[in-house]
Amino acid sequence: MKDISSAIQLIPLEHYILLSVALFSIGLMGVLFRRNTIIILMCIELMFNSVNLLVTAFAAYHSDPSGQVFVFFIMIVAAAEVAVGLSILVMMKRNVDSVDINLLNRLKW
Amino acid sequence: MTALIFTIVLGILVLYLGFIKNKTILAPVAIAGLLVSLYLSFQDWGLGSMYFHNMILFDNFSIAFNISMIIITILIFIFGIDYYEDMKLHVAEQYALMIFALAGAFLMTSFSNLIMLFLGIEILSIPLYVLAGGKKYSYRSNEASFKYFMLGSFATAIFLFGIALVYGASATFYLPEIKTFIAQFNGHLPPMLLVGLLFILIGVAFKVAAAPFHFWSPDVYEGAPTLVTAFMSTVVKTAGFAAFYRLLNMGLLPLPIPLEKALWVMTALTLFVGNLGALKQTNFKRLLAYSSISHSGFIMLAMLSQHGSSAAVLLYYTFVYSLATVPIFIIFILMKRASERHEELFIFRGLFKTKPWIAVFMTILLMSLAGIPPTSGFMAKYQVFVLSISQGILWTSIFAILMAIIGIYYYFNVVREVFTEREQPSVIIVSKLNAALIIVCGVAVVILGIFVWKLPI
Amino acid sequence: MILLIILFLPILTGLFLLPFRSASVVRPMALAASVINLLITLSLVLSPSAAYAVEWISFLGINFSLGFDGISMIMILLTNLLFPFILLAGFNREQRNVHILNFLILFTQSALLGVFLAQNAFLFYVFWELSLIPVYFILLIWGGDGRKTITFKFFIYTLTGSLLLLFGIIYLYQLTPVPHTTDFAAFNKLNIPATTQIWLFWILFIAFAIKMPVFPFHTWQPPTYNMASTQGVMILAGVMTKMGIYGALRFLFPVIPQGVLYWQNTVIVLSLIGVIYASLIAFRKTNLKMLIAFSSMAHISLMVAAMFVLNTYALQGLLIQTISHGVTIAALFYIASLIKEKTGTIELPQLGGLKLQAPKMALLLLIVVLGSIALPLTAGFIGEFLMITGLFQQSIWFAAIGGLTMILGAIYMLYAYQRAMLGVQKSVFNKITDIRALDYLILIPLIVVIIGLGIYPQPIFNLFDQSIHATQNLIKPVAEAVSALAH
Amino acid sequence: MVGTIPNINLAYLVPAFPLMGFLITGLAGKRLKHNQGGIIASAMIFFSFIISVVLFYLLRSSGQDSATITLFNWIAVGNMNIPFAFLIDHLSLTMMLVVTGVGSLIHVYSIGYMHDDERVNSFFAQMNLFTFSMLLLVMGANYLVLFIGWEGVGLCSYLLIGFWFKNPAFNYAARKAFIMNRIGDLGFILGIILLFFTFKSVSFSEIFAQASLMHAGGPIITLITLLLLVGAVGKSAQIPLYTWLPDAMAGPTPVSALIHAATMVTAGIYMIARSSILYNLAPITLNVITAIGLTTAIVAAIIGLRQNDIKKVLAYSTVSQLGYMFLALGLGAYSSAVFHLTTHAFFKALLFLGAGSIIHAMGGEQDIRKMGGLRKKMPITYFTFLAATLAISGIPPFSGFFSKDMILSKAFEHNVILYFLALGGALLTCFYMFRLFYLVFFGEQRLAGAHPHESPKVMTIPLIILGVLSVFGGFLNIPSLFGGNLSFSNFLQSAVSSKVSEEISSTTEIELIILSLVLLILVIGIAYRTYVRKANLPARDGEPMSIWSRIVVNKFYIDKTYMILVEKPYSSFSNFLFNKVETKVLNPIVDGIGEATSRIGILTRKLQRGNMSFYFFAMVAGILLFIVFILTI
Repeated sequence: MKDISSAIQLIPLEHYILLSVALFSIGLMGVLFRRNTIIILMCIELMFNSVNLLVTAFAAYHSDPSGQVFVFFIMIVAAAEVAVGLSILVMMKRNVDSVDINLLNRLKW
Repeated sequence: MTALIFTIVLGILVLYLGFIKNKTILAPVAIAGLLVSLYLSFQDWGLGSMYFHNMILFDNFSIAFNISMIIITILIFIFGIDYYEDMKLHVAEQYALMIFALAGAFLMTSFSNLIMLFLGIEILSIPLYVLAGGKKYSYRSNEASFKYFMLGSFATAIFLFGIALVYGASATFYLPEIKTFIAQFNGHLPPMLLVGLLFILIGVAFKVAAAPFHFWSPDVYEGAPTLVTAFMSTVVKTAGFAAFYRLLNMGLLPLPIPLEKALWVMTALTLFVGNLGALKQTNFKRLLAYSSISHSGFIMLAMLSQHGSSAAVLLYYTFVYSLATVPIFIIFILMKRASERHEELFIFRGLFKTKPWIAVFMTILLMSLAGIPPTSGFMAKYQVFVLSISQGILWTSIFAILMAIIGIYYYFNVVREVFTEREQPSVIIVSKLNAALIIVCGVAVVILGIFVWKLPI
Repeated sequence: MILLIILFLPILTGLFLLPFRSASVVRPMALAASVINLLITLSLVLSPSAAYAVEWISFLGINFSLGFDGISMIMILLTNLLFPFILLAGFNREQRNVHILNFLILFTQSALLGVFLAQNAFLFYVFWELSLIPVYFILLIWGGDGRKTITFKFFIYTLTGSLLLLFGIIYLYQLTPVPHTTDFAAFNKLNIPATTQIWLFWILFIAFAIKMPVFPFHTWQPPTYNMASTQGVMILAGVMTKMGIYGALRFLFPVIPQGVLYWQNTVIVLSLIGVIYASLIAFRKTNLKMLIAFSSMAHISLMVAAMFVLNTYALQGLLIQTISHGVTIAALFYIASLIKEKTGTIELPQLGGLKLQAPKMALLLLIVVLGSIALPLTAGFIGEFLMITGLFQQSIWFAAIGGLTMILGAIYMLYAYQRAMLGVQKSVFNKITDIRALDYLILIPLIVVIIGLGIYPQPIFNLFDQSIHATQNLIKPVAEAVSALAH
Repeated sequence: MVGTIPNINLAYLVPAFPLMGFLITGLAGKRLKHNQGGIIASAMIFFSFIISVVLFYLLRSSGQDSATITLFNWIAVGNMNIPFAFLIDHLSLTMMLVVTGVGSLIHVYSIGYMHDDERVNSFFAQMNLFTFSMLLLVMGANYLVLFIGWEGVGLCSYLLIGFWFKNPAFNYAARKAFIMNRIGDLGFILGIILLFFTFKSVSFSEIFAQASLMHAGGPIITLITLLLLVGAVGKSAQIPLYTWLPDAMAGPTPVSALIHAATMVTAGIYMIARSSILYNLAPITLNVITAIGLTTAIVAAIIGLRQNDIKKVLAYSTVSQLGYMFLALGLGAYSSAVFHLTTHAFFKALLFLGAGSIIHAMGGEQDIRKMGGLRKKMPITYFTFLAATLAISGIPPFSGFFSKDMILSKAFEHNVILYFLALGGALLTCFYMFRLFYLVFFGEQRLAGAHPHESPKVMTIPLIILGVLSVFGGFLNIPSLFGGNLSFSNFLQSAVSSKVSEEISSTTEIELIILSLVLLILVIGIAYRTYVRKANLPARDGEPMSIWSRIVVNKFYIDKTYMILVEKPYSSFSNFLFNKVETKVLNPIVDGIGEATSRIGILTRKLQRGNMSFYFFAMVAGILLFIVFILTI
C-alpha cells in the first residue's frame, strides 16, 4: 500500500488531474456527438473511469484509503448500471431494431 | 437502521415470493412488511444513531422523511393490488424493485458521507430504470426507461466527477468535515472545489428534475407505467429533496455565494419551465410531470430561502404533495381504462355526471396541488412564501406567486373538464378499495391543511 | 360562541342536506337555516357584543379569532338578509342537482360570513378564497351560455388579485414584532415606512379593486353577470362586490394610511371615471342584464370614491349604500331573470309593452328602478346624498362628477324600463303571465328594505356609531398621516 | 316659542290624506268601482284643503308667524342632523291652500274627464301621490324635506306625462321631463350640500337666522344661490331647461292643469321666494334671474304666437308667465311673484281645464285650426274661458291684472327698458291668447263630423269656481293705489323678505296702467280683425312662409339644437366607449396577457423535443453556463 501510493506520487498531481479531465471531456464529447447507443454507453463508462483515476490519484496524494474504497463502490455500481443498461438496449433493439438514440422520440412536448 | 435492513430483506423476500404462482399474497406481504419497517422507524425516533464509521446518521430528519416515504409507498402498493390484477407475470419484481428503491431512498435521507449519497442515489435509480421499462413490449415504456437510463447515468457521471473534485480539494467524503473545510476559505473557494460542489448539486438537481436538468422527467413520466410514474413523482422526489436539503444543511452551510446564486437561477428556471410547460399540456401524465417540476421549484424556493430551518416545511410540502398526487394518478388510471386508454385531459369529461363523489375528491386533490385553501397544498405554499418573504426575497416570491396563478389555471382546466358533460357517458369501474383510499387521501389532504403543527426536525 | 353558530350553521346545514335529493326537502330546510341565521344575526344586532378566539396554527401566528364591529356587522346583516331570498329564488324552478346547488349556496354564505367575521388576516384570506370556490361551481354548472370560458376568466382574474393579497398579508405578517402574528390588531399597530406603504398599497388594493370592481379592472364583470344563473348573479352582485369594499376598509385604511393618502386622489379619479364610463355604456346596452351589470359598476365606483374621501358622511353613506345597493341590485337581477323566464329574451329591442300583460311586475320593477336611481325616500338616496356630501368635503368637482350618477342613472334606467315595460306590446307576449306569489315573497321584502331605510335609516347609522371605534380605526390613522405630512 | 299653537299638529293630516288616497286607490286598484277611485281621491284632497284652511285660521288666531312640527329624526350623521319636519308659515300656508284648493277642483274635474279610461284608478293614485309630494315640498321645514317633495313631484310628472304608456312619443316626453328636472336637481342638491357646509344645517330657520347676519355679495352665497337657481330653472321650465314643458302636454289635460300649470312648475318660484333672504345677499344671482325670467317670458310668448295645438299654446304661455314670476323674483319682489303664482294658478288651471273640456267635446282634437264656433255649443266653457283669457291678458279688474301690474311697476322702478320689454311680453301674451280664443270660439265649426257638446256638470262646476277665482282673485292684493292695503303681500312679509325699493308715485303708476291698457285693447282689436273679421287661419304645415315665421314655428330650433348638441353626441360617445374602449382596448389587454402566457407555454412545451441528443446538449449547455456563471460571479 505504502509504496504503491509513493509510486503514484512520482507523477505530479496535475498530470492526473489533466489526464482524467481530458478523459472525462472525451467521454462527454462522445456522449454529445455520437448517435450509436453502445458507443455512448462506452463514453459514459469512460467518464466513470476518469473519475476513478482521479479519485485514486487524490487518495494516493492524501494517503487516505477511503478514496480507493470509493473507487470500488463506483466500479460495482457502474457494473450494475451497465447490466441494466444493456438489457434495456436489448429491449430497444427488439422494439425498433436499431441502436440509434434519436429513433426513440415518440414521447415529446 | 433496522428499518433499512428489514426493508432490504423484505425486498428479497417479495422477490422470492414471485416463484409461488399465487400473486394475491404479494401485495399483502409487501404492505405488511412496510408496516413493520414503519414501526421500526418509529422505534429509532430521537436516537440519532450512527453506523458504518458515521457514514449513516439516522436523525429525526431522516426518520421523518423515511416514514413519510413508507406511507406513500404503502398507498401506492394498495392501489397496486387493483393495478396489477390483469398483469400475469413478474408482479413480484414490480413490488420488490420498488422496495429496493425505497431502501435507496432511505440511504439518501440519512447519509452523512458522499459515498453513501452516491450509493443511495444509485440504489434508488437502478430499480427505477427497470421499473420504467416495466411494460416489456410497450414502445413508450421502453423509450421511457431508455431515456431515463441514459440521462440518469450521464448525470451520475457528472455527479461522481464532482465528488472526485471535492474529495481532491478537501481529502474527505464526510459532509461535516467538508463543511469545516469550506468554512476556512470564508467565501472565496478555489475553483476546483467550487466546480466540484456545483457538479454534486447538479447531480442531485437532476434527480429532483430541476430545470435545466428536467428534460428526462416529462418523457419518462409519460412513458413509464402509471403506478411507477406515481412512485417516481412522489417517493423519488421526496428522497431527492431530502438528499438535497441534507447535502446543503450538513455540507455546504453557509452556502457559498456563487452556488447560492446559481441555485436561485435554477429555482426560477424550474418554476418557469414547470408551470408554463404544463399550461397548454393536453396529455394528463405530462401535465402532472410538469406540475411536479413546478412543485420542485416551490420546494427549492423554501429550501434556499431559509437554509437549515426549512426542513419541516420541506417534509410537509413533499408529503402533502405526494398524498395528493398518488390518488390523482389512480383516478387517472381508472379514467384511462374507461376511455380506451386515452391519456388526454378530455378523458375526465363527464366524471361528475357518472361518479360525483370521485369528481368531488378529484377536485379537492387538484385544489391541493393548485394551493387553494383549505387544502394542505395551500398551507404548504403559504409556509413556503412565509419563509421566502420573511427572508426579504420579494421578487422571486412575486414571480413564484405569478407562477402559482398559472398553476391554478391548468389544474382548474382539469376541474373544468371534470364538471362538463360528456356526449356518451363512459362506464367507470372503481373498486371499493380504491374509492375508499381516494376518499381517505382527499380527507387527509383537507385535515392536514386545517391542523398544521411544526415538526421537531 | 354565537358567532360560531352564525358562521357554521349554513354550511353544516348544507352538508346535512347533501344526502337528500328531493327539492321539496332540500329547499325548505336550506331556507329555514338561512332564516334562522338571519334571526340570530338580528339578535346580535340588538346586543352587539360577541367574540370568539382560539389558537389555530400557533407557530405561524394564526388564530381562529372571530369578532365584528359596525362595518362587519352591516356586511353580515346584508349577507344574511339576502341569502334567504337568494335561496327563495330557487323555489318552483327547474334545477339540476338541487341538493348540491343548495349546499354550494350555503357554503358561499358561510364563507362570506367568515370573511366579514374574521379578525385574523390569514383567516380572512382563507374565507376570501373559500367564498370563490362554490361560486365558481355555481357559475360553472348552473350558468348560461359560454359559461366555461367566462367563468374561467372570472376565476383566474379574481385569484390573481387574491394571491397578490396573500403576498401582502405575509409581508405584513413578517413585519409584526416577534412572535409574528397575522391578527388584524397587530397589523393595525404597525407603522410601516411611507415608501413601503406606497407600493404595498397596490399589492393589497388590486385584489379588492378586482372584486368590486374598479375601473379598469372590471372587464370580467359584465359577461359573468350576464351568464350567471339568477341565484349566482344575486350572490355575485349583491354580496361579493361588498367583499372588496369591506376588505379595503379592513386592510388599507388602518394598516397603510400613508399609502392610502398617497394614492387617494388617483383612486377617486379612477372611480369617478368608472362612474361616468359605466353609466354611459349602460345607456347603449341592449341586454338588460348587461345593463344592470354596468349600472352596478357605476354605483360601486361611486362607493369606492366615497370610501377614499374618508370622512364620516362618506363612510355612513357608503355603509347604507352597501345595503341599499345589495338589495336593489339583487331585486333588479331577479326581475330581469323573471323577464327572461317569461319572454325567453333579455334583449330590450325584442321586449316592450310587458306592462299590459304584467302590470304588477312593471310596478315592482319601477319601484326598484327608482330605488337604484336614488329617489328620495329610498335608501339609495340617503346613501348617495351622504356620499356626495362626503365627496363635496374633498372637492366640489368630485361631488359634481359623482352627482352625475343622479342624471346618467336616471337616463339609462328609465330608458331601459320604458323599453322593457312600456310602449306597444309585441304580439308574442300576448299570453305571458304576471308575477306569482313566490315573486312577491322575494321582491316585496326587498322593496320594504329599500323604502324603509329610505324613510328611517337611523338604525343603520346607530349600528355604525355603536362601534365608533370602527370609524376611528379607519379615519384616525389617515388623519394622523395627513398631519404628519403637514409637519 | 314655536309649536305652542294648539292643534297645530293637524298639519300632519294635510299630507296624510293624499297619501292615504294614494295607498287606497293604488292598492285597491281594480277592486274599486269605476269612479269610486276618483271620488275617494278628490275627497282626500278636499279634506286636506279643509285642514289647510283650519290651519290658516289657527295661525292667524295664534298671532305667530310660523310653527315647526317635527315627525322624527331623519338623518343624523356626524354633526349633520336633519329632522323630518314641517314648517307652517304664511308662505307655506298660501302654497298649501293653492295646491289643495286648485288640486281638489282639478281632481273633481278629472272624474269626468278620465271617465272612459280603464286605468282611471291608477291615474288618481298618481294624482294623489303628486299632491302628497307637492305638499311635502311646500311644507318641508328644511331643504332636504323640500327636496323629497321636489323629486317626488318630478317622479309623478314623469308617471303622468307617460300615463298613456303605449305611445312611445309620450314615453319620450316623460323621460325628457324627468331627466331635465334631474339636471336641475343635481345643481339643487349640490347647493343644499354647500348650504350645509356653510351653515352647518339645512333647516330654513337656522340658515336664515345666520344668513340675516351676513353681508351681501359673498362668493359662497352667490354660488349657493346660483346652484339653487339651477334647480329652480329646471323645475320651473326656464331657459335653457324649458323644452320639456311643452312636450309634457302629452299627459292627460288635468295633469297639465295641475302639474304643468298650477303647482309643480311653480315650485322653483316657491323655493326662491322661500330662500329670499339668501337671494337678497346675492345681487349677481338676482340679475341672472331677471335676465332669465325676461328672456323666457318674451321668447316663450313669441313661440306661443305660432302654435296651433291648443295645449301647446297654453304650455308656452305657462312658460312665459313663469318667466314673469322669475322677473319679479329677480327684482326682489318675491311677494308679487308669489301673488302672480297664485292668480296664475287660478286662471291657467282654468284655461287648461277649459281646453280639456273643449278637447273632450271635439273628441280628442287639439288643433285650433280645426275648431271654431264653439261659443254657442258650450256656453259655460266659453264664458269661463273668456274670464281666464282676460285675466291672463291683464285686463282690469281681472286677477291677472293686479299681479302682472305689480310686476310691471316693479320693473319700471328698476329700469324703464325692463318695463317696456316686460310690457311687450304682456302684449304678446294678450295677442296669442285672444288668437286662441277667437279661433276656438268664434267663426263657424271647421272640423266636419264632430258634434261638440257642453261637458257634464262634474267638469263644468270646477270651471265655474275657477272662473270666479280668476275674476276676483286679484282682490286679495289690491294695491294702495286702489285704496287697498296689499293684504296678500303683507301677509307674506313675515315669510319672505322682499327687497325694499322706492315706491313710484301714484301718478306715474296711473299713467303706466292707462298706457298698458290702451295697448292691450289695441292688440285685442288686431286679433279680432285678423281672426274674426277676416277669419283667416294660421298657415297649414308645409305651406311656404317667411324665414322669420319659419323660425318661430320651429321654436327657434332649440329642440333640434339640443338634439344635435346633446342627445346625438351622448349616444355616439357611449357607443364609442363600448365599441372602442371596452371591446378594443380593455378586454384585449386582459385577454392579451392570457394569450401571451399561453403562447410562451406552447413554446416551452416545444422545447421538449423528444430526442436524446438534444437533451444531452441542453444538459451540457446548462452545466457549462453554470460553471461560467459561478466562476465569473
